Amino acid sequence: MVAQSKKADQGKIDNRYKLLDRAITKHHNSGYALIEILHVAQGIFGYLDNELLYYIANALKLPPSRVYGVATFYHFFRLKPQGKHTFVLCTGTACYVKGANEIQRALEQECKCSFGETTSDGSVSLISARCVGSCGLAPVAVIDDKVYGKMTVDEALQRVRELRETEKERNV
Amino acid sequence: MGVVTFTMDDVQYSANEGDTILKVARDNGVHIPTLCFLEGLSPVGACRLCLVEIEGSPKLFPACTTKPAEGMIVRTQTERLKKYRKMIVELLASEGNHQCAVCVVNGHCELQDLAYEVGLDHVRFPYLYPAKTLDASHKEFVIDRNRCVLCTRCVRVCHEVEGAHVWDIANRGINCEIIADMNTPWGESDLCTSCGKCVRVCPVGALLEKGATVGELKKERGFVKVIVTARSKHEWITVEDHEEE
Amino acid sequence: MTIEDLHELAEKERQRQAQYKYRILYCSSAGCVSSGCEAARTALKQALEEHGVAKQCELVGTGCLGMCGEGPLVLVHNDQTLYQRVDATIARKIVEEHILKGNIVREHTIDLNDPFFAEQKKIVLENMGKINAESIEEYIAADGYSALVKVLSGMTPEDVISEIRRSNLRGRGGAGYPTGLKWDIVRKSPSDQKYVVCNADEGDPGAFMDRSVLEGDPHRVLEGMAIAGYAVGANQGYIYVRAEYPLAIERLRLAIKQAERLGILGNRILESNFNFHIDIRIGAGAFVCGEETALIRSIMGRRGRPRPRPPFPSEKGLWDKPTVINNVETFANVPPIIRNGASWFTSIGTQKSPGTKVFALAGKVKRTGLIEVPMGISLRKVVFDIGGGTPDGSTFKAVQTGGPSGGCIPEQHLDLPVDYESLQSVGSIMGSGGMIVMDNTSDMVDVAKFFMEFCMDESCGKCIPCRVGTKHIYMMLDKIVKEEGTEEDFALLQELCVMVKETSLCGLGQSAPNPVLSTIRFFREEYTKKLQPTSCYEGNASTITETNGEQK
Amino acid sequence: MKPRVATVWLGGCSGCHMSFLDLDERLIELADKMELVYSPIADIKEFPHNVDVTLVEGAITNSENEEYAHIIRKRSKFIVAFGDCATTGNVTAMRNRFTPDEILKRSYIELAEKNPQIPNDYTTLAQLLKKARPLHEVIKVDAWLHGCPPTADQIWFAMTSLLEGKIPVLPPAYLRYG
Repeated sequence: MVAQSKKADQGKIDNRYKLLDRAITKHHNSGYALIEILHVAQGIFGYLDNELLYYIANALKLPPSRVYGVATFYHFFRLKPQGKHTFVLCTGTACYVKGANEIQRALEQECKCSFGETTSDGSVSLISARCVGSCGLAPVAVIDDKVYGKMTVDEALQRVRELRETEKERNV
Repeated sequence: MGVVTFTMDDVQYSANEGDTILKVARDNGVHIPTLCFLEGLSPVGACRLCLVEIEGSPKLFPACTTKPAEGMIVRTQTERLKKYRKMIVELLASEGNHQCAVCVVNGHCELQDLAYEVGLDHVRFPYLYPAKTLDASHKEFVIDRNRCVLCTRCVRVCHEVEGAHVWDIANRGINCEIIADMNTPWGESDLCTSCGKCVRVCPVGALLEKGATVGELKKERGFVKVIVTARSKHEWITVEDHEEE
Repeated sequence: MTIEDLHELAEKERQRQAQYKYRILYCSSAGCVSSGCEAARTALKQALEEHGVAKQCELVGTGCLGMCGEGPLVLVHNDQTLYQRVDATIARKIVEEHILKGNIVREHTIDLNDPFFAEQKKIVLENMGKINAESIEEYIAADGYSALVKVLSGMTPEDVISEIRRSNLRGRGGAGYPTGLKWDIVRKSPSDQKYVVCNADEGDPGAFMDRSVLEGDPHRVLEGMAIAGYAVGANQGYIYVRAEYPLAIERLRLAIKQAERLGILGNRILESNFNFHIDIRIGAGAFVCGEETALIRSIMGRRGRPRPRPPFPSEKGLWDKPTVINNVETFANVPPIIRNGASWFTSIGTQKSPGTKVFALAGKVKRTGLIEVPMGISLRKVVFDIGGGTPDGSTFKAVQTGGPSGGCIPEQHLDLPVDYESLQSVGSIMGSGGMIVMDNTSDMVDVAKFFMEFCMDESCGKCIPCRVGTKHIYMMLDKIVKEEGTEEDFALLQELCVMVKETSLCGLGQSAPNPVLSTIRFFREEYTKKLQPTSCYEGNASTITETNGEQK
Repeated sequence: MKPRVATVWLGGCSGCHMSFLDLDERLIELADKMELVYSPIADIKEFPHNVDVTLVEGAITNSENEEYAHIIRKRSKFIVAFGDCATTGNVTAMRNRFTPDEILKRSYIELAEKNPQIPNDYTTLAQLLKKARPLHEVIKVDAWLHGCPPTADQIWFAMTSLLEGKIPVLPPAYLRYG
């Protein structure tokens, strides 16, 4: 049973690397395409761990430190896995003027983690975004890819609690 | 090659086309402070200590990358420049954990020299006391990031001269750090040839030889192109591909 | 495809559109997507089908209709009726009353004579609410690619550049550098290979002009880039888009594919000898990559760290080759200038800043959204006529332009005309087009801190003044906001701001102190009232006054 | 009346005071010119009022230092940060990358040979501040005397200037960290 599921995992992993290889070939293994490849890799694997970064470095014939340097320079790339759910709060100027910072503080207190981190139970990642471009609806939150406008502290807290509850139930 | 004539601090100089203001200044004994610059490495214009004034422009220009033009009037020691240089050293001093009293390069440190040169008697900005790491995994050398000033000389010498590219910069802004390979221990790096060039060029006590104690480490920073050992090994390094970080 | 084929295609498309009784356009830009335009679309479609009029009506997703705060927006094109906050119920009503019976559902419309619309002048946004953002045919039918045709059928590269130079078009990315001049330098730089780069790394938090253009009218940008390519002698273009704009990326990809299919991009464009390819490069979340030398490094797969200029990208850019870099709005202005001529363009706006500017109006105003106004319009008109002023019960305090690089402009300067020089004269900048209104509830020191936190996070870390200076400015502001700062802190803060501004390597650091300096300039008392006294000598010991040595 | 001078020892190793004693025979000359009103080497309980010059050694590292610094400031006309710890935090500040809890645990539990326990009676003990800080981050300082420790010559220069009623601005040769 255990062996079987491991095998299935292996198969999945191979497939994922195949996808990555395809993208690398499309860019002719060019080091100039590093950012494109990192985008593809994160899309496939969810985040970029060292093993994956080494794989990319080898394929693109780049020094590992440069790959690591690029991956950590850009905010979009994640080196750690994300929580089951994502709560993206827009912290653009319009949202700030309409009180996004209060929502931010409240959520950090509720989740006992800062923005950019994941709750200790792995259920929710708090992420701040630089303007999602829905300034007319400020303050804006994007919860699991769905946009919610005119967010309030109470609504934000309630939604996060719901997310964490459902995860708890699922685990039970 | 053409020659341009320009004025620097009220004295006329002629420069070969392509020379930078800094080169002309050094060749003629005009002192302009520098930190990230090191002859033999690509200039990056990052430390801003060598900024000079050019008449007719409100902007300041780094002497290490700016070339004199015909008739240009350059000033290297105005009150404004002195004030800014002092503030830059002040910012640097506040950024790291610099405890001269217990540093291996105490007395032979470019940051110390700069502090004396600009007359830094105290730092007005609160010290940041960052939690930086020290990596002593290499058999001969140590990197102590507490003392790093992020001049990137090590990154450049490792890439441009040694051709190994062990070092690079991770993160950004105030969180920038010099890292080896995948932010893995230096001692584990397959790329490192242990040539020691990075230690030699480091202006402070961030890169050091093992066994050196307080004030003991004198670095030979005058640039010598030590025999390249790694360049031939790694096909990704090309001469054109300058670091520039 | 030949030029004749293109004309034919335009004619065919116009006929196709004419056969519909109604063209119903719903805004499919990100703002309305967030407000739920998908539900409105589904309801409209269902209702049209139920009532058997689906064939007589065309339901089209179009670019940003402007009033993002009132979305989802639906426009009935034939009689120019704009509906706001369209949910499923209202959608149904629109079909049943307006489409079937011809009765406009007044209670849900927005008056297009409202100053919000009347004071605007649309050049860049002319196709918003007119065409389907995903159809190249509709773009062509609306005179799209006719500027490229004009260029390829008889204009020399010099002609194109002289036209752009005469139009006095200035870079819409914020700095206002003359576009024609830039192109001329690139054209004259000797090289076998040149590039055209479109900077769509819109990072100003609170601005979405470029995104709206890319989402609503992507072909306009491609056309502008191709014209630039022809003018400077480049055959390769790159669009550098933020990863945060998935819809814009999707529509650009589609647009490029469509244009290539029709032979409008690629080799031998419209059977001329001109080749031009465009590729997309996706950013990864770094504001500094809006700086052109950083953007170049990022396109090359590197850390986006700027380098000192000169050399400028127009001489040494991508792979050290001469490179034109302009922003989205600049390129979007090019086709109409070529189409209508430079003198048409200079008749709009002011002498030094002709044309229009697109702004994202947000914050404490009644009507938020995307607007395009002629240069020279007063800020007061923008805030109070177009934006409708601050919400009831609050009073206007400042309008912030230029995002983290700009400044806050107070009431007394509201009559300033919107142009590059005027905004600079009050310590702000035109910037890319973010315009945030603040009312009496905004604490200006906190506002400065907000922008400084942004700049600190976005500093690349290369040069010392920006890397360490922004951190210290932020910490001092935080101290003052918490009412723990002293007079000395305040003085040092100002000294540091000027130093960071003058010594930083790139535009990010050089402009990062602007929000602080401008709020100190206009709202000084908000700082000083928060300052604390320091403990000092309270006795009467003898005095030491002289200095032994040189005081530094 | 002779100028009233005080020296204070806060978060430092007393090395700067030792260096002061290295003035040797010059101490006698100094003693003629000033009145030492407070010092760790003199047995005086309370910091006096109306002091002309106070030399402060050491960083501000605990609550007592902090309180004291403010008292000194109010009662001294002129304050000199005496040595590197007072000027930059120096060795005292090397603990700053750890939290006070981590430091106390390390010193009083992990390294304790017997009876490991963290002292907790803060009615008699000073509490560690989160960070050790140089003197001028806490109170206004008028001059800085560097070195770990400052040399006797530096101290002599500073003291003689002060006693002549002048603010000492150290010549570059005396500007020396470490």
